[in-house]
Amino acid sequence: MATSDKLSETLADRPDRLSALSHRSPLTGDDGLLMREATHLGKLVLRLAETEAETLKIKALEGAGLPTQPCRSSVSHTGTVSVLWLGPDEWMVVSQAGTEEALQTRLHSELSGRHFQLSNVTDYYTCIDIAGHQNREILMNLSTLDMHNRTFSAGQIKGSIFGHANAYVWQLHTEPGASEIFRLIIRSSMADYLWCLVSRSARLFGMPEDTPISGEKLVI
Amino acid sequence: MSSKYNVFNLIRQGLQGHTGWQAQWREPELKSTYDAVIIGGGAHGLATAYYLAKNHGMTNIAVLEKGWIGGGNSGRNTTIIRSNYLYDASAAIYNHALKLWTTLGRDLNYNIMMSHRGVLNLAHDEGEARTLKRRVEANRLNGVDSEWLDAKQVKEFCPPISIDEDMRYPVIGGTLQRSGGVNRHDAVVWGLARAADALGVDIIQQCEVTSIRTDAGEVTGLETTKGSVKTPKIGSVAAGHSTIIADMVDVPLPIESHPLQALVSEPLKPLIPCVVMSNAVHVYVSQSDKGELVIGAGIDPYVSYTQRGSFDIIEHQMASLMELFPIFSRLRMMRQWGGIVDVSPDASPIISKTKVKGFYINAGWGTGGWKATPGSGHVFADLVANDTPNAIAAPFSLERFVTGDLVAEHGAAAVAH
Amino acid sequence: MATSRQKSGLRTEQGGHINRGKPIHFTFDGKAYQGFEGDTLASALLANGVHMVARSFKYHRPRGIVAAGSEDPAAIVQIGPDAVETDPNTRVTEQEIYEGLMASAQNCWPSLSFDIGIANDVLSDFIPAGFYYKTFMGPPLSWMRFEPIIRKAAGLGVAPTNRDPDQYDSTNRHVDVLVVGAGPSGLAAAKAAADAGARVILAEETNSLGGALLSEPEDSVSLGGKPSDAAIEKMAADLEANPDVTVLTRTTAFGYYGDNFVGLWERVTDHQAPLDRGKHVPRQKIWRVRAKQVILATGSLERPMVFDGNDRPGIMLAGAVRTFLNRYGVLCGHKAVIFANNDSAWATAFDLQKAGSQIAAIVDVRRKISGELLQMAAERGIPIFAGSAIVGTKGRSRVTAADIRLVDETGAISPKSNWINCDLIATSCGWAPNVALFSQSRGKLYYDDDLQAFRPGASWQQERSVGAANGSYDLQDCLDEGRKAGAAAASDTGFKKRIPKVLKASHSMLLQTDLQIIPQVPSPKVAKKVRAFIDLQDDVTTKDIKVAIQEGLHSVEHIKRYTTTGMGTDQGKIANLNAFAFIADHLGKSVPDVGVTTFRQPYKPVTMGALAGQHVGAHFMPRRTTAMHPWHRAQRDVIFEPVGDWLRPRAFLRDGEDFQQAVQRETKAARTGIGVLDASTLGKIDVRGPDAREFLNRIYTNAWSKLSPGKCRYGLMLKEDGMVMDDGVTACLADDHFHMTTTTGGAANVLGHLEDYLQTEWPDLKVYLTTTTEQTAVASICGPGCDRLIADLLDDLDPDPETFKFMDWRDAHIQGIPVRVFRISFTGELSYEINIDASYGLWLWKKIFAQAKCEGGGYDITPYGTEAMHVLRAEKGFIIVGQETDGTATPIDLGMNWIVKKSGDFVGRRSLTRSDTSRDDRKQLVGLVTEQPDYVLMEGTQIIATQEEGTAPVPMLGHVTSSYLSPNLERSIAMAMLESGRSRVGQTLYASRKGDSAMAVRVVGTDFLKEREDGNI
Amino acid sequence: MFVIDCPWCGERDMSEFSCGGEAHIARPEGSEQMNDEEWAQFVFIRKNSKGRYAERWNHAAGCRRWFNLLRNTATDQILAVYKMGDAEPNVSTEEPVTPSGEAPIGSGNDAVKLMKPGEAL
Repeated sequence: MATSDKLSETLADRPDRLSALSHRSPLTGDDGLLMREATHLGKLVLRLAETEAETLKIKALEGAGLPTQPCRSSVSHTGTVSVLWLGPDEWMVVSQAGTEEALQTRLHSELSGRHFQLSNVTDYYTCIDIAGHQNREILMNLSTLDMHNRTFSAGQIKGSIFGHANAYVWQLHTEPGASEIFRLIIRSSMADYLWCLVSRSARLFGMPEDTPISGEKLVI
Repeated sequence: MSSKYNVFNLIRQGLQGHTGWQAQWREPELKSTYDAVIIGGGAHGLATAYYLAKNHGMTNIAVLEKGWIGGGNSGRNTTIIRSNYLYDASAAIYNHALKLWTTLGRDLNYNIMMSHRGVLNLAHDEGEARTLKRRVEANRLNGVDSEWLDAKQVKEFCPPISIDEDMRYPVIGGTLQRSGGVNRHDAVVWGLARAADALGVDIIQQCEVTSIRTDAGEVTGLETTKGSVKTPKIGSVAAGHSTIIADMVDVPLPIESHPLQALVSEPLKPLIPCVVMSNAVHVYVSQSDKGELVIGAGIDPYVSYTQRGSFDIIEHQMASLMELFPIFSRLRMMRQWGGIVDVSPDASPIISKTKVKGFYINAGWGTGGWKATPGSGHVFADLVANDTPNAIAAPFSLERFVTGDLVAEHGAAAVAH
Repeated sequence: MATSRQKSGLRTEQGGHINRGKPIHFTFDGKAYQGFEGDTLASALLANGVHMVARSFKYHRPRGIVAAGSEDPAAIVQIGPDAVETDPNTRVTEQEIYEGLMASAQNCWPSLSFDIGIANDVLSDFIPAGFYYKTFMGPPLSWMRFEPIIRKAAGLGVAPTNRDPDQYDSTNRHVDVLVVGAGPSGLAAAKAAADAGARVILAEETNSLGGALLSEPEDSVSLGGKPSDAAIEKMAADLEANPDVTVLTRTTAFGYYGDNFVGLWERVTDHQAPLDRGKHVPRQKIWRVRAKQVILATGSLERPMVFDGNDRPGIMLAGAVRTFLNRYGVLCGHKAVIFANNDSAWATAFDLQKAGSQIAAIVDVRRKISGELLQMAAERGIPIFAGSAIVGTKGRSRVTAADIRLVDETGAISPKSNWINCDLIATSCGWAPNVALFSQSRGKLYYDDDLQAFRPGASWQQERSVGAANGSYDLQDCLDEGRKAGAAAASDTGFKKRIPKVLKASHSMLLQTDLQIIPQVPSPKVAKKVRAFIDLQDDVTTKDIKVAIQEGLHSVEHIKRYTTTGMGTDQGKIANLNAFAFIADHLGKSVPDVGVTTFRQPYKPVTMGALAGQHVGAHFMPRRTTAMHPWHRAQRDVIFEPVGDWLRPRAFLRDGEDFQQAVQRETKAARTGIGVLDASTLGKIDVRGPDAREFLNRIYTNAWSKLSPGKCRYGLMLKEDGMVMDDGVTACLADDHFHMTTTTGGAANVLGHLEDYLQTEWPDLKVYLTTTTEQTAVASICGPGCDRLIADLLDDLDPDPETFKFMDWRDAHIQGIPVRVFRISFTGELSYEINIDASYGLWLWKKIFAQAKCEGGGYDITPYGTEAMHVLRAEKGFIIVGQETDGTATPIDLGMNWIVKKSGDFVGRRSLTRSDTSRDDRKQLVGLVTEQPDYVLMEGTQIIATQEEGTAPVPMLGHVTSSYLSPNLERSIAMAMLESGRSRVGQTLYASRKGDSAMAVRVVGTDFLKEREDGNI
Repeated sequence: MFVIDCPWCGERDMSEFSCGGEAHIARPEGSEQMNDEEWAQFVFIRKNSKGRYAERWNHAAGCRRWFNLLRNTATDQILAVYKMGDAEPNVSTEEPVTPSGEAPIGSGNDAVKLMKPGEAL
């Protein structure tokens, strides 16, 4: 599905492109609590031997290395590309909407000759951003991860189970003093489930509760 | 046997302050020689001994139990009785058991509270319905009572079930085995022990087998924490500990021991009239005569001998229960416990001779052994006595894992409970 | 001595931790009462002189309030205004009152005071332990006849009749130190750990912190120079101010599981009037706590005395009487007799008397009592009966008198009765550390001969028991132990800061000393008339235990099960130790030799709704939907089918159609016009690396070495046992790059299976896998001439079937958007699958319909669902893994020998040649056609050899796996797994039908379209 | 419900992992030469030990890596976590006293463990 950079830029803006949670609107609660979908962020899964990753400098990542320390992420000089550790030989490259095709092409050519895999998962996942000082508490309702700031700090990314859905949670780097943001990276098909579960957990902090889409007729 | 149990003796004893009841079984010393030894004083082991004595005249035999009789899975299961299994071999053994259950109380002169209140197996989608209907059809031709109910009939038979079509797993129908039901597990253990004891069987509690002696590939005896015993025949009926016993004679088993949990609610006035089982949401529930909802939970996926499972299995179990029975939400879980189940690769039991002459194995009942108790004991006694499996036991040999002639009940999506 | 007693009332004029400024109105059994804020239902009822609140389980005997907390055995009632929100079996000692609370008695009919069920009590001589086992075995007294009657009589409360309107939450916490119990030792522990900097949760079962201190008279104890109330308040305030500390009241630690996982159950709103409950606040909440260190400060539980007639309402634990007095300002009686074997109950006597009750007697089984106590009693003019016991009581719904007699060293009692009138008997048989959670943690218990009780011995997990839970009954000891444990626990988790000094208590509380246990008080009655209750809820008497032992049940577990002692909703919290002591005494053994029954989770019953938490109803399990789902939903009448967690359209019904008509129309349309199917749910795995081909060779049954880029191939995957596990089409993208598809339900399994082999068996293979299932949405378009529509849609690819061949794939664009087109078919028709990034899925789907219907389009296009898909593939004889297969079918069984390569290993290969697996009389896949063309066999129907079924067991040859009415073949078709099936082609067999003669069926090949061409159908 | 120390992600709740059964069972090469019994041994027979037991676990919801875990199945105590391909580490643990017996402490079976008189607290 290779295509020119120019084309993909225009594609990203097409109104016909729908994100997994396009039917949901951002929700707000008390004290700046906010939840919204971060739509169409470019997402590539890169698989490469851990030993190679340690020494590799990839220009396309603009200064973001492949973190080899578990559950860590790195950010490019420009702040527009992040590389998330998913496993010892697996990373997710997150970039701005519409840039993934070009990035994929550049990465491909830079890595050629090596044993690697690069898969576009931009639409496989979507992201739910949760900002506001109760966000850790909300996430504790959903997962067994230790969300305390002693053990979960900015830049960390952890895969876990949230309710009954597998997802990653990533604490974004935010400006000092700004509200912490946790980004859930969730499979598109389960996004509505998790969105509603988050909103339910946030109801104690003044957020309206969205309920999962249902009512489909299953019985003849 | 001590004084016969009946209403007249009960009244007579009532007037005497119940001072005349005798011990239900003796506490004999371990003898140095037996014609056969059964390892494991659970219901299957005691049933084996009972039928060995009753049907085969083998009365110089012992049941060795490392703890107290009925303290393993016999005292920990949810007592569901049914025989609506898919394959001929399974239907044969479970239906054999069901027939024995119906008169077992009278046979033992012990009320085992056998209640044929019906077992419902629910279907939540077309695939399940197809599998269950296939079972109903096979059951009918095998002479096993079983019928298909649509959702409305399910609701009529068990009113608290929600057949709301908006559920995540709506009930679209189910099968009913009217002759299925529940009974009282402890009573079965005690009744079998009392009857076996009366026939001369030595039931030795707190007696753990530590090794088995063989000579030229034949069993000659065993060592226990209470001394050594000479015997030419050993039947191992040790459920979760089967591997450990079989290891003593180097017989490898295709068995893994997993924790399985169960729980009961507080006692309540009559609420559900039958046993309800759902594979899709993993719910097995009935109500005991005491009023407790008896609920089977899931199996943990790892080997463990701790009789303790994971809390999240209980949580998931409760969520599943709410899906089927939303009105249970305000009721309370009163007690939870675990057992160690011996799971075989094809979810069917192993009733078999082994490469060691005189060493017989009865194991692999997984999560569903209770319902087979008298059938299991009956055919295993046959095998131990005759050194040849009868027609019912024959398909359950160890050999099948070598030849590939499995009795793959889990493949047929039969709930093993 | 000053008394502050109201003439008739039982509420003291001052004192207690209740808010006298806020009266609360409630009803019990239809009668209106008043209490105060801070009252439990128990204290409020006792303040109104109500002792009898329940009937026992078996004999329906009157039951009163015995304890003041969650250990009360039998004072349970039904709460709630209606059948919807009712809560059965609620302990009155735990339910706090709120305005409008409605409680009622349960397990009685027609009323609490007159209960028909008492007949059981009259007949109790004939229904001893094990009664059921001895009768109802068969005609005429059959169990099935009696069971319904017994079931109605058994059970306690009544379940709600409707869906629970309340919400429940569960949440997770990681802490350094979890402290269970906020009595003096727990508070000291939490404070010390928190001061050291640790993350702490302090969980307290009741509504306030303070524990046993709250049962002391106001201002009688000071801590660090402050009155205890003020000291507790200060500690609570300090803890609350610490952001790393969470203090939870009304929260019970109900289960101690592996690796220091402790379940806490918080009752968030149960104490509030319905109108005061926050709209979004959960009713109850489960806290799933993973603690690095646990401190158990769970206190101790008092044992009651076991004596004839000990079960009447008004016979209470001495400590509870004192708690009701000092914590709630309630006198449990006007005229009390104290019956004890240790010092602690004497404090109850002194406090009661000070508050205005008359103490008719202190009866103590000990002959030697400390001079100090004797003097204090004498000063107060309280009659003392040392070396004596209560040997009988009177009273129906309330105790009215006690028979007090001397007991000599041999246990003989004085012959003359000595009845003393009273309305309250406060008993104490000593205190036992509450070791339930410790035992759940799998620590080892230790029997302490001085305490005559079990104490925590060796810990197994990272746990410490402190204070009364550890057998330390002195206040200063409790404070010291708590502080030390808190500091040590914090230190073990890395917080080594020095902590403040020891808190000094003003004086020791009057505690249990010189305990002298007598397992059962002797009675002047003949043995069979004695009714000394051990378990008050399940009506287990000492006599029942004797019968059990006499009948040969000697293990403590056997006795428990035979008599049901300790098996009620209280799980025998105050009964079990008495039972063990009695068994030991009766068997002539020591208590530790007798052993202990298991302390099972939960510590007390926990609401199932709370355990389920938020994962119920709409949130029960995730429902997965495709990008096209909004379009599907928007159609007027669509039936959906759950496949795994996915929801797929099963059929799109048009006006007036029923399901079957819609399926027939859709199936027909896909072969005569153009059919479109949403195939997005198929699993997709990206496979890349220099060894990708070798990997595919090993995990599929066929060969992959020669598949060239641009081509696809169907593959079958087995498990190591040789049975079919999954199937799908895999496309070669490049020499080292493949796109694998799996079944919808099997996707996760397959990925796990493949990663397992790669990582553990063949780590040398250079292959990477990434799941891409949801990256692409897939529209499958089929039907004769559908290539023209495809051509219209694609910008840059000619789909001409002559050049774009079957099992080819190509990249292309639609309006500039990249797509990948596969020419693969699950219907046998000309068919294309268009893959597009999922965010364009809905657009593509709409685009297909728009294109078909636009001017110049004019295609006869029909969306079809999974049911039509099933019919279409069956017409062509394609299998569905999970429908034709059930984990017992090999590729050979399915007639797919062509896909099993002749040489080279693959997963499952060796199993195919096992002696029974390679037999040719196994069940094999065949086609069936019925004699009556319009008759559709039920899926699951069994095939037999003869038209007459005969009697069971009837030999079965196989079963129908799939069966449909085929609009394209204009008749019914079926697939079946049949014994020696392939050799039976052409044979006529019979499909059994319940209540009807069997239907004749002819065995044919599975490709029905071909069978028709060949004239076989 | 134990905590598993994933070799990469650190301590996580067991619910994130899936168990793959007994470890160190290599898939045999040259299975065509094996007889049915030898093949059955590989496919079906498991040690199922009470006490030390090496098994495979996968951090399914985390880094998706398989690794080995040494656990005492009589107490559920985790003794060691090690990577695929590494040999079973030699860690001592409290084994059951007799083949079928219970570990002296920490066993879920016969849940209430009592100390013997004189046994050190």
